[in-house]
Amino acid sequence: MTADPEQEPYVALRTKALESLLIEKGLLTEEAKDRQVSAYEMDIGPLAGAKVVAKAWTDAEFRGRLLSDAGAAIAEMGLATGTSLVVVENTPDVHNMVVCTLCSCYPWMVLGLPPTWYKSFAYRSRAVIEPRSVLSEFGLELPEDVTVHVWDSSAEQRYMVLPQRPSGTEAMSEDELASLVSRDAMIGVAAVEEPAT
Amino acid sequence: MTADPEQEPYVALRTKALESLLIEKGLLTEEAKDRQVSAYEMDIGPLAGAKVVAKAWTDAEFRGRLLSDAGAAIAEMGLATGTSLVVVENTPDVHNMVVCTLCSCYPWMVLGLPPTWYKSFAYRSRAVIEPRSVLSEFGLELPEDVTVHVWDSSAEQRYMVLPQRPSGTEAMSEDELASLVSRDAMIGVAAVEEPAT
Amino acid sequence: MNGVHDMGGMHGFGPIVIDEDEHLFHAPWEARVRSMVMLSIAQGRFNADASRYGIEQMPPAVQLNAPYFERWLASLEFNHVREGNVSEVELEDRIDVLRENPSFTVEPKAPLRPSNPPRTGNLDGLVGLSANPRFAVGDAVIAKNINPLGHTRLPRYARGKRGTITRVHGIFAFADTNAHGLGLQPQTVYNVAFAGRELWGDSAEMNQVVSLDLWESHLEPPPAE
Amino acid sequence: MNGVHDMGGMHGFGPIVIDEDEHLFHAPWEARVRSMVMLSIAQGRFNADASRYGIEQMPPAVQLNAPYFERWLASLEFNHVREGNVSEVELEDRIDVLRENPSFTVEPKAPLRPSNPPRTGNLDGLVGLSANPRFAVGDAVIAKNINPLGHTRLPRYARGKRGTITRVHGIFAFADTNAHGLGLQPQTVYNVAFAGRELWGDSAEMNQVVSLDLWESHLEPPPAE
Repeated sequence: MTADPEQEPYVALRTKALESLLIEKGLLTEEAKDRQVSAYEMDIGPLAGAKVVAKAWTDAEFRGRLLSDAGAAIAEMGLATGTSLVVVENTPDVHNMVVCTLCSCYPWMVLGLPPTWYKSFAYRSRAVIEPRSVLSEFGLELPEDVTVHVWDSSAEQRYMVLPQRPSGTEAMSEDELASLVSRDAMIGVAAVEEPAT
Repeated sequence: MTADPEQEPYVALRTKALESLLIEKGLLTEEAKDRQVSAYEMDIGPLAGAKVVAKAWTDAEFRGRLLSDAGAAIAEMGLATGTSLVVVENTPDVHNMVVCTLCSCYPWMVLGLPPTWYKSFAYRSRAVIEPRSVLSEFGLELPEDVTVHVWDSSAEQRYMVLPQRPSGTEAMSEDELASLVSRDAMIGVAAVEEPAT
Repeated sequence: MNGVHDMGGMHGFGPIVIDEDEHLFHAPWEARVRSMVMLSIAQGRFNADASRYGIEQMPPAVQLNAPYFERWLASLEFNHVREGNVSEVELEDRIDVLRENPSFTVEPKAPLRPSNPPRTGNLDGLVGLSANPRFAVGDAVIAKNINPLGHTRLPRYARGKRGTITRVHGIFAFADTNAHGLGLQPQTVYNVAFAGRELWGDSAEMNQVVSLDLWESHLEPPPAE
Repeated sequence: MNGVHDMGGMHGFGPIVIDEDEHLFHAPWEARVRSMVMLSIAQGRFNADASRYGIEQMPPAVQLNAPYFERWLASLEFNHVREGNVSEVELEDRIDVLRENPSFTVEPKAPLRPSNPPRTGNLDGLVGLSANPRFAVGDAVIAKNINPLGHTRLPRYARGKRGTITRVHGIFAFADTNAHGLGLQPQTVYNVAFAGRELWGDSAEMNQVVSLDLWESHLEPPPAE
């Protein structure tokens, strides 16, 4: 019955010990814990954000509402944004990108859980001092006259980038457009590519 | 012949490997290396600084020369200061203390090798932002109206503190006075105590 | 606090490593830690600001070596100990018990013990719209040079720097006090845009702007000219 | 570089630990590392500024976890590799050899190979007295807001801050360039005193002054008022 203690990493033991104490003391239930895991892991993903982007590309009035009050605009679509969401729009003159230098705040209500690189010390430290250098590591080279606007998520606002709609997509449906929009484009470290013809 | 590899810490192996390569390539000799170790380890200690302090306490003209050009004044005593030494004087109004926040620069030519705490991250980080708090951990509580002047050794200058001469030492010889002066007092984290009578 | 977590503008952390095949969680304990943190905050055991502070107070060398969810775990332990829910001795003892007997289980209790008082979180955030904000869009402001020992959301790289108000977000609880049980101190949060050259001098890249969301307590008008 | 070595004003490193019974060296390899560094600098293999930079370029988490002389060792390896005196592969191979055969020895060569060109050190420092310093004792100056990727002796906590010239030290080689083989750029070094409140705002302790020794390139006159 006794497992090899070498098999259990110390962090896993610490986790179990705390869990065990919180349950014993009436501060946690097993079921609530499991429900929480599945909700975050499974239910939210960047597709929510991609649908918002596609709608903004095809509906100018929605885009206007989205940029002035993202929470209300997204609620129209039946999606909930738990906290203050702000959508910032890329233009030919301004490229936006999102970071959280102090921890790893992320617009999970539209993009799901953050990728590991977003939480990395390299991204957190560099995005605000050398954003172009960071973008070029993602393969995105911007002209010098394009302003790079970095949004450091230091309060309760969470930022999502509305990328530029690529040309050659005029005939596409909202669903087709949504399929073009990557998570990275909505963080602001990628552009949405023109679809291959 | 083969030692247990577990016995040799990796840093010691790295040290030997580099040494071995530098000797093989004609960049280092065994003898020079050993000479250097003994010189630093054995020859210099805070007594040199203490003698300088005692002389400054008993010879006002020397003190003046010491404060305006420490290197020249100390050379009079037959001691060499390899680089630019600056001596700063404690008064009833100003208490001086020395740190190097960027590395661990230290007035080794008068005080020998630095104590471990001087090189610690705690001392390096805190001395410039909360010097009074640091001093109180050393047992030195200064009145609020005394200015604490911290010297962060960021260039080639090395700083030594000339502590205040305690009362009750009027009859002491220079040698007796020197024996009262601690290394910590010359770094500026201690006062020179009145001798017990 | 001026901690290593405040890493905006730091050098030396290397290139961005992008792992396309990554998993959200690398081991089951990571997902469980995340759940416990989210549940603890939802239940008012501690708030999101205290959760961040719990990471910040890790010793710097430990913090920089701990993977992401290990930092969350350290904060979770810190905050439940800080709130008196568990003690460090209990944690150590339970680790020993589980190491000896991995199948050790405890009886859940129902109903759960309420948090008393509940620690209001910033995640529930928006207290209301700002009645009388001190600054308006377009105003020049200076981010104060503060260096508190406790939690703050004003990063070092912006302190003392001049920016422009670009958005007035409304009123929120003040993270800097709320992390320490020192009150919600609700106040206006603003988005402040700083020019790259203001932040980084000649080292700034071309045409760079960095925006931060700062509380009114973080800001002051520039000196009269 | 804005590295973790630049720790003036950081929080979180804990109390000062004073060990009265300490030894200068905790193991023989520490003394040997120190000797190799001092000899390498004396021989012009690299200079003291490059030696400091060698520590700064260690990855932050490694740097903060490495004891003092391990940081020196890392810098020693870095600089001998940087100067082409040894390669990383040679180092790894020699470690393997010594692990297998601890009594492995090599034949010393005489005379020693000269350093070509010798890397002039700041330890020999004083180039001469200043002919025409830009600033005089009593002048107000601003420490520039620089954020170079390379070595600098202007710490982050003083950048952008206003101080007063208190001493004119004379002309020295410029560490910021000299660490990178970019020339001695001899120039005046000044002692600049900063008020605690200028550096730390309201968080400053009572009656606090911090002095730094800064090169003329680090300083500029305050803006006209």
